[in-house]
Amino acid sequence: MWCTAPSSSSSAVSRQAGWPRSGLGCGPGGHAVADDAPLLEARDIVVAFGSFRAVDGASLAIRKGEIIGLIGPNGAGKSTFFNCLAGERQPASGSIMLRGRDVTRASPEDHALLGLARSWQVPAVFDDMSVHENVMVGAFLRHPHAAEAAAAADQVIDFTGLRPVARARSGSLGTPARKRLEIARALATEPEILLLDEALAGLTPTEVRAAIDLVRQIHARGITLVIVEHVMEVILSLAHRAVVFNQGKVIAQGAPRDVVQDPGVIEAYLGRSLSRKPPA
Amino acid sequence: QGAPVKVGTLLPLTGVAASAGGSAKAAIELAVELINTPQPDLASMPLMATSGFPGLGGRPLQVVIADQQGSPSVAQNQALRLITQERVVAITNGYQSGLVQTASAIAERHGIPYVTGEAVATNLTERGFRWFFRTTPIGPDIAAIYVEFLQSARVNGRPVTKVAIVNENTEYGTSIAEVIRRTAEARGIGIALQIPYAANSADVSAQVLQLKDAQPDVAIFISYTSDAILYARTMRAQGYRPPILIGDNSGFSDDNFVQTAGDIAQGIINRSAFDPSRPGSNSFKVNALYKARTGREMDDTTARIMQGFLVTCDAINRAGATEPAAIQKALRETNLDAGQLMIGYRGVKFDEKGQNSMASVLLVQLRGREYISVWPEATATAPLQLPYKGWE
Amino acid sequence: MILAQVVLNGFLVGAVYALFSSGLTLIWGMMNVVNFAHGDFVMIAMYVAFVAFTMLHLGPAIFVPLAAIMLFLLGVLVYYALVRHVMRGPMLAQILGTFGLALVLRYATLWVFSANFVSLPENLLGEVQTFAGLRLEPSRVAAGLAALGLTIGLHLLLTHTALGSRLLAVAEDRSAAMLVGIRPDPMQALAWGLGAACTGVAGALIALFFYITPTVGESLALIAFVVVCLGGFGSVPGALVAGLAIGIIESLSAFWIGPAFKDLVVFILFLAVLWFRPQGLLGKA
Amino acid sequence: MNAGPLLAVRHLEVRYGDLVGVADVSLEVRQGEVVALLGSNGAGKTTVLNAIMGLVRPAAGEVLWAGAPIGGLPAFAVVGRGLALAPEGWRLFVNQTVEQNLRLGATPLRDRRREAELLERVFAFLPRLKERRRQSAGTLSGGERQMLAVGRALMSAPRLLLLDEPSLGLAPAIVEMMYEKLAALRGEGMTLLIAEQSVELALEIADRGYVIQTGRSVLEGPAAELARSPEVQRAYLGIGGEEGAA
Amino acid sequence: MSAATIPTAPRAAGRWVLGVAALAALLAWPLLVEDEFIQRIGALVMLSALSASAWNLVGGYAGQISIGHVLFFGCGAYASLLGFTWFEWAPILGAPFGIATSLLLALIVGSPTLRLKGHYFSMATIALAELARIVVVNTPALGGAVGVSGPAMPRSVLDLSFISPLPYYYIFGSVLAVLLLFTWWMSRGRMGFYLRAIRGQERAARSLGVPAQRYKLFALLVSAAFTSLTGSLYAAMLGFVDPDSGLGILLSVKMVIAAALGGAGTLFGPLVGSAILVPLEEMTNAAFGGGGTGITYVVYGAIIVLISRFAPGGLAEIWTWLRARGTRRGG
Ligand SMILES: Nc1ncnc2c1ncn2[C@@H]1O[C@H](COP(=O)(O)OP(=O)(O)OP(=O)(O)O)[C@@H](O)[C@H]1O
Ligand SMILES: Nc1ncnc2c1ncn2[C@@H]1O[C@H](COP(=O)(O)OP(=O)(O)OP(=O)(O)O)[C@@H](O)[C@H]1O
Ligand SMILES: [Mg+2]
Ligand SMILES: [Mg+2]
Repeated sequence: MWCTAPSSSSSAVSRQAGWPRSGLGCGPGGHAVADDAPLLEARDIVVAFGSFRAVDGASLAIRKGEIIGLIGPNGAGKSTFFNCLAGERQPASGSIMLRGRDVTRASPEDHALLGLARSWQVPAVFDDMSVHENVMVGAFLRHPHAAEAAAAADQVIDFTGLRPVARARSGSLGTPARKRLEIARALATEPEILLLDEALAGLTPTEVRAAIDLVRQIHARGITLVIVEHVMEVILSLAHRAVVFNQGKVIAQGAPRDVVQDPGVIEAYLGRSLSRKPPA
Repeated sequence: QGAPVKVGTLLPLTGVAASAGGSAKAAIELAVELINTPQPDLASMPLMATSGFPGLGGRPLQVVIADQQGSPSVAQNQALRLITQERVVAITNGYQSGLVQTASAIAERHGIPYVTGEAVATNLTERGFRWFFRTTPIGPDIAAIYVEFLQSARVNGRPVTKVAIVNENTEYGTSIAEVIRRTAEARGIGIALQIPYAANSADVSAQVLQLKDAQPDVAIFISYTSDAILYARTMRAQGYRPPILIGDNSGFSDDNFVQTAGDIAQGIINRSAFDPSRPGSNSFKVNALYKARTGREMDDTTARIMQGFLVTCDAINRAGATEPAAIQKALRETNLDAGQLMIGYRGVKFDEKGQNSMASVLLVQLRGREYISVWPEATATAPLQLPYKGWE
Repeated sequence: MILAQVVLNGFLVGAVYALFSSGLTLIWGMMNVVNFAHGDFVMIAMYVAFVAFTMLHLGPAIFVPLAAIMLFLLGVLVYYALVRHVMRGPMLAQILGTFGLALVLRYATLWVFSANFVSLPENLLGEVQTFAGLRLEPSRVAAGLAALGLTIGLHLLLTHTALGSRLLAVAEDRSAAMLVGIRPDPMQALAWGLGAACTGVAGALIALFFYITPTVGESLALIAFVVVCLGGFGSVPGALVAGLAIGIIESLSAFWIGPAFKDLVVFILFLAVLWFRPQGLLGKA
Repeated sequence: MNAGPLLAVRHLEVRYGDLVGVADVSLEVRQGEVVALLGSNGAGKTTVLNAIMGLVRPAAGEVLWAGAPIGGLPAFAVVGRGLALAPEGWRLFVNQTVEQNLRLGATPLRDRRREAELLERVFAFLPRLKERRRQSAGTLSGGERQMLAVGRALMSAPRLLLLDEPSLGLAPAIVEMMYEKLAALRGEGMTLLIAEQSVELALEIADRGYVIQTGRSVLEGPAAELARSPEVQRAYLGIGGEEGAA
Repeated sequence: MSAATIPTAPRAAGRWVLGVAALAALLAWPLLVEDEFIQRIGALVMLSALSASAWNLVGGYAGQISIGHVLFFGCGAYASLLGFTWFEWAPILGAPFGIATSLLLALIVGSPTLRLKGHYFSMATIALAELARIVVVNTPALGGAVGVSGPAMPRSVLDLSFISPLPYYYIFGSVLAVLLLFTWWMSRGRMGFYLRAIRGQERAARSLGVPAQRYKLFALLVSAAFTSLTGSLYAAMLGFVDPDSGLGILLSVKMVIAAALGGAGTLFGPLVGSAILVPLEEMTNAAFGGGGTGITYVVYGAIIVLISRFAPGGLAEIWTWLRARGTRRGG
């Protein structure tokens, strides 16, 4: 069903005609929708800080092979929701199923073991280790031996284009490079599902384009993705389905191109500019 | 003349016992001076009339003082250093029993005489060591005098029935408390209350209140200096005075205690072997010399340390040689009588285990800033005054 | 009656604990620096009081502020000479540096004053008072009041003033503080000075009823660390609450269970609290 | 002062140990201008801004503020002269509240009374911060942190405001609003130097721009010209030459 | 960056030569020095390096600053000497029991305390060690405050009671070699990476599937075992332990100091730190201790202060710096 999403809004696609391979939508991951049971499913998640409900009954089902774009205004609760999905935070109520298992109260390391990896919005790299070593920490999850882990890390580093800085101390990296490293590190755990929290922020449009390619390649490896991103281009060109958060609730979801036309979404999130700019 | 004869002395010059170590160091240095220069005034004591060691052709004495830092391991290191680097002919003292134990083990292995003047743990002379000697009275001697005193003492005209012991719970306090309890119970005096406490407390008021609550006839404190001072102050603050207050030796005989808390602990009874209050006695003269040197009274611990050192020197002199075996032999043959000592022992004569069989103790009482011997009556300089006055 | 006295004594001792912990928690909270020399700062302050009293014949009204000033200067000096550089390194460097400093202070004092015990007259602030059968030492009451005053003062300073906010800002992120125009070194020196000055007040007041010797800080320091941790690192009110709690618990357990076990009780309770509140009583999660 | 530029950076070089962060960058910012600093990842934008602010020491080259050298001055001194930076990575005081963070931003002000007024202005500028004023900064969402970083820099009422990727992590609507308000600030006489990854946006608001590449200045000019420059389009906008011309 | 392109072969060879030379020196020097006191200091350096290296696993690599490691040291020391007191065993035969007790204790106390962060963990470990000390002081069966002694007179070689310090030096040295080999092996493998990751960013590490708690506990277990063994060796050499010398905080602090001085979290840091601290301590004591003025510790403390002032990262920092300079010159 979601495979048809990108093509349904062909007008938007044409605006980006110059960009390579955009609007392709359904990547090779599309093969994986064999069974209908969601890979990861969150039901009625609530997270409260005192009286303030950062996440207020949000639900989301992610099927294998999907790329979900999670958008919403600042402070809508996206990262908090993410943290619940990754086992970092336990919701006050609601449940989370990963591959049919209830992981609502499972630890982050169990999530990782079950094939869920994530990046952090506020980068959390191991400053005192080199980039390569950072990635190795991730690789050790599936390759207990140092030599194999190093080899696996090398592959990921090449794949993510971190080769030039592989030996650098990761504490010396700038924010965008750290985010890239976060992706690499998460990939090295060989996840089935990858949660990216603004991992592509801080890139120039050209770099965003390259990063989109990277994400596509990740997807092509059969990895399901959930991405939070404020750069609409990323959502539009990558996501099969956009989910809009506002004040802790899902206010809209559907094909990205439809969602961005939604007046509620425009009002809450996009502002006038996107709607004002007429499609070329 | 000739090259000086080196004797090693281990003392706690840093750490919590540094204050005692400092006093002892001054006494040892005094002893060296007394031996190396003629002291006609003290002629009744060996080596005093002459200079240096006459038995060794007048060679002077040199002491090498080492700091054991309150650590058994350092004590051992320093003993080894004294033996192998300083080439001392004998080692004396050591202070805490545990440290004496480890340091003397090194001396034993290297075949060097070790003489302690103050460590009281009974087991030290039970180890079958051949090079180890001890001049001080030990637990049973101490317990005996307390118990005899308690048997004869009267509170409001009736015999003492209720005794409380407050002891710090390291080796010194535990072992003394234990031996007093055993001896007392063997002689039919029950210990009504025993309060072990951790040394160097920030606050001791709970102990004092417990005593105040229990109202014993006699309170016996076994403490180091810091706690002794706090007890005196806290008892005053809490307005508590037992009819008889005994402060066992260590902390209470320390001149630091007398100087800082003596005024509020008048009449406290202490166990001592050193009574400098009788003019003309060796103790009196040595104390005067010590006071001239340091400005402080010599306390019992310091005096026992000094006596142990002097006994060692006497043995070296009698050995007529610096070979360890000769000194060991001379030590075994030691036979000093009371008049040859600077302290109130009946004499110095080692039994087969190396323990001085002539060591003895007496009781003294604080008057002003001086301890006066009051018991047994035969050797007392002044009559006992009861009840305990404290701060009045 | 005795029990009331036990609790009262515990309360006053607890106040003293709080008093000599306030400086430690301040330095700890504002610099994230472990001051292993804290006990020795207390000791130095006690000697300042001692020297001021016996040699200069100054009363408590003068020597307490004098100790505060002297210790302030010591704190500033230590900051510029040592801590500033040590903070470049890992936390272990602070342990190393302040442990070395502790030895230097302790034994330099021993060098100058010898290991002998000294003390101030016990009635400098007047005689023991009896209220409703309870005995009160004026010097301990003074220490208790000072603890309360300092705690409230420091807490207000840290939470309700721009200066406090700046002090905390430097502690959190030195270069970010520079970025908003704060000169970090004077601020941190001030934090050390203030922490040391509190310690100075504490030491001078404790000298009124405690003995003084170069190693006295050692036995006090451990309690200070426990108080600060139990209260929550950096929390000044936490130190007060924890100090009082420890004082009373110690006193009661010493009375009931026996003084040899009072530390046992305190440490067990301490670990129990950490089990349920890993950030201390009033610490931030 | 009206003669020379407000800020001039000449042949700036910054080293991180053995690594060269910035090799040779020169730029000028005149009073009342908005200048964009462009460059790809790791080009050295952040390093230039940090060097201007005194967070890192230049190894060579000059930084002149109103004609006086400020290169190598510590950051607090630079801030005292009327510059402020919303840094990369935000550098918030995460244990203090939003309001305390903002008030800390006002430290360089001589006149304390203006603090309240500026606080209101920032709250008006970024209303979300007002909602969250009592919350500790460490619990803010990513976008809220960005707002706070910008707000804190504004609190010192600087003459020159340096922004390091201010749109990072902000929702589109907020970005738009912020840029509008920045334009307004400029109207009030504030000068702006913006390092921005959203090249389009930056060139929209800027008067002039500089492009740096691997630590060297490579291009400069009026914003509109840069936007049309094929090099910029290819390198940063990812737009093919022919499309840019269209 | 340019460093990476320098061919590594000559450097690696150089490192081997250097390593073999260092090893030879370590083995040979005590034989060349006749002075027993110096030899004994050598043995004590090894002993200190052993405990500091064991501590380093938890405190350095895993970044959990334990100041209660004396707890494990005490287990070893007490097990050895209690074995003798109760059953007349040679002290070293008590070592396995000390290790077993330490492991048990580490397991029991590890899981709750390792949850704690930073200073809270440090304080909790101090509290635990103090608890143990107080319990021992008040338990006559464990020697109480008096302590327990080993055999007064050596009965067989097993008593490890030697007059010369040399055997101690080599025994301690070989155990240290085993520990360092383990550390080296560990630091290069998964465990080393995981521990460093935990030390850096525990949250992030966990999200990468690092079972932080389990690894910290494992590091604690290994560390406790070796610390306990050190305690047993110490007791065998000294023949005496009491609550202060076997369970006192100062000992914990010394482990931390030795590791920090040389460079915590580095392989040889604790050895280097011990090689400086122990002789420094003994030499200053030998030189000034008898004076009774406390100058010993003024000098000792001042040197520690100076090192922390000029090399806060430990002497390893200076080493790295020198090497960086060397390669820059060479390159
Ligand atoms: N401890 C807390 N107390 C109060 N509010 C909190 C706390 N932690 C988070 N919040 C609030 O919860 C809201 C949700 O934050 P979250 O990080 O999930 O937002 P987000 O959708 O990821 O936003 P962004 O796009 O800016 O990253 C924010 O407004 C934040 O300020
Ligand atoms: N602290 C540091 N230590 C070592 N190298 C550093 C450090 N900070 C930056 N660098 C290096 O300096 C160069 C310039 O980095 P800088 O962060 O200034 O770039 P930038 O243009 O801001 O890029 P970004 O888009 O990533 O923010 C990069 O090669 C970077 O790796
Ligand atoms: Mg977020
Ligand atoms: Mg940057």
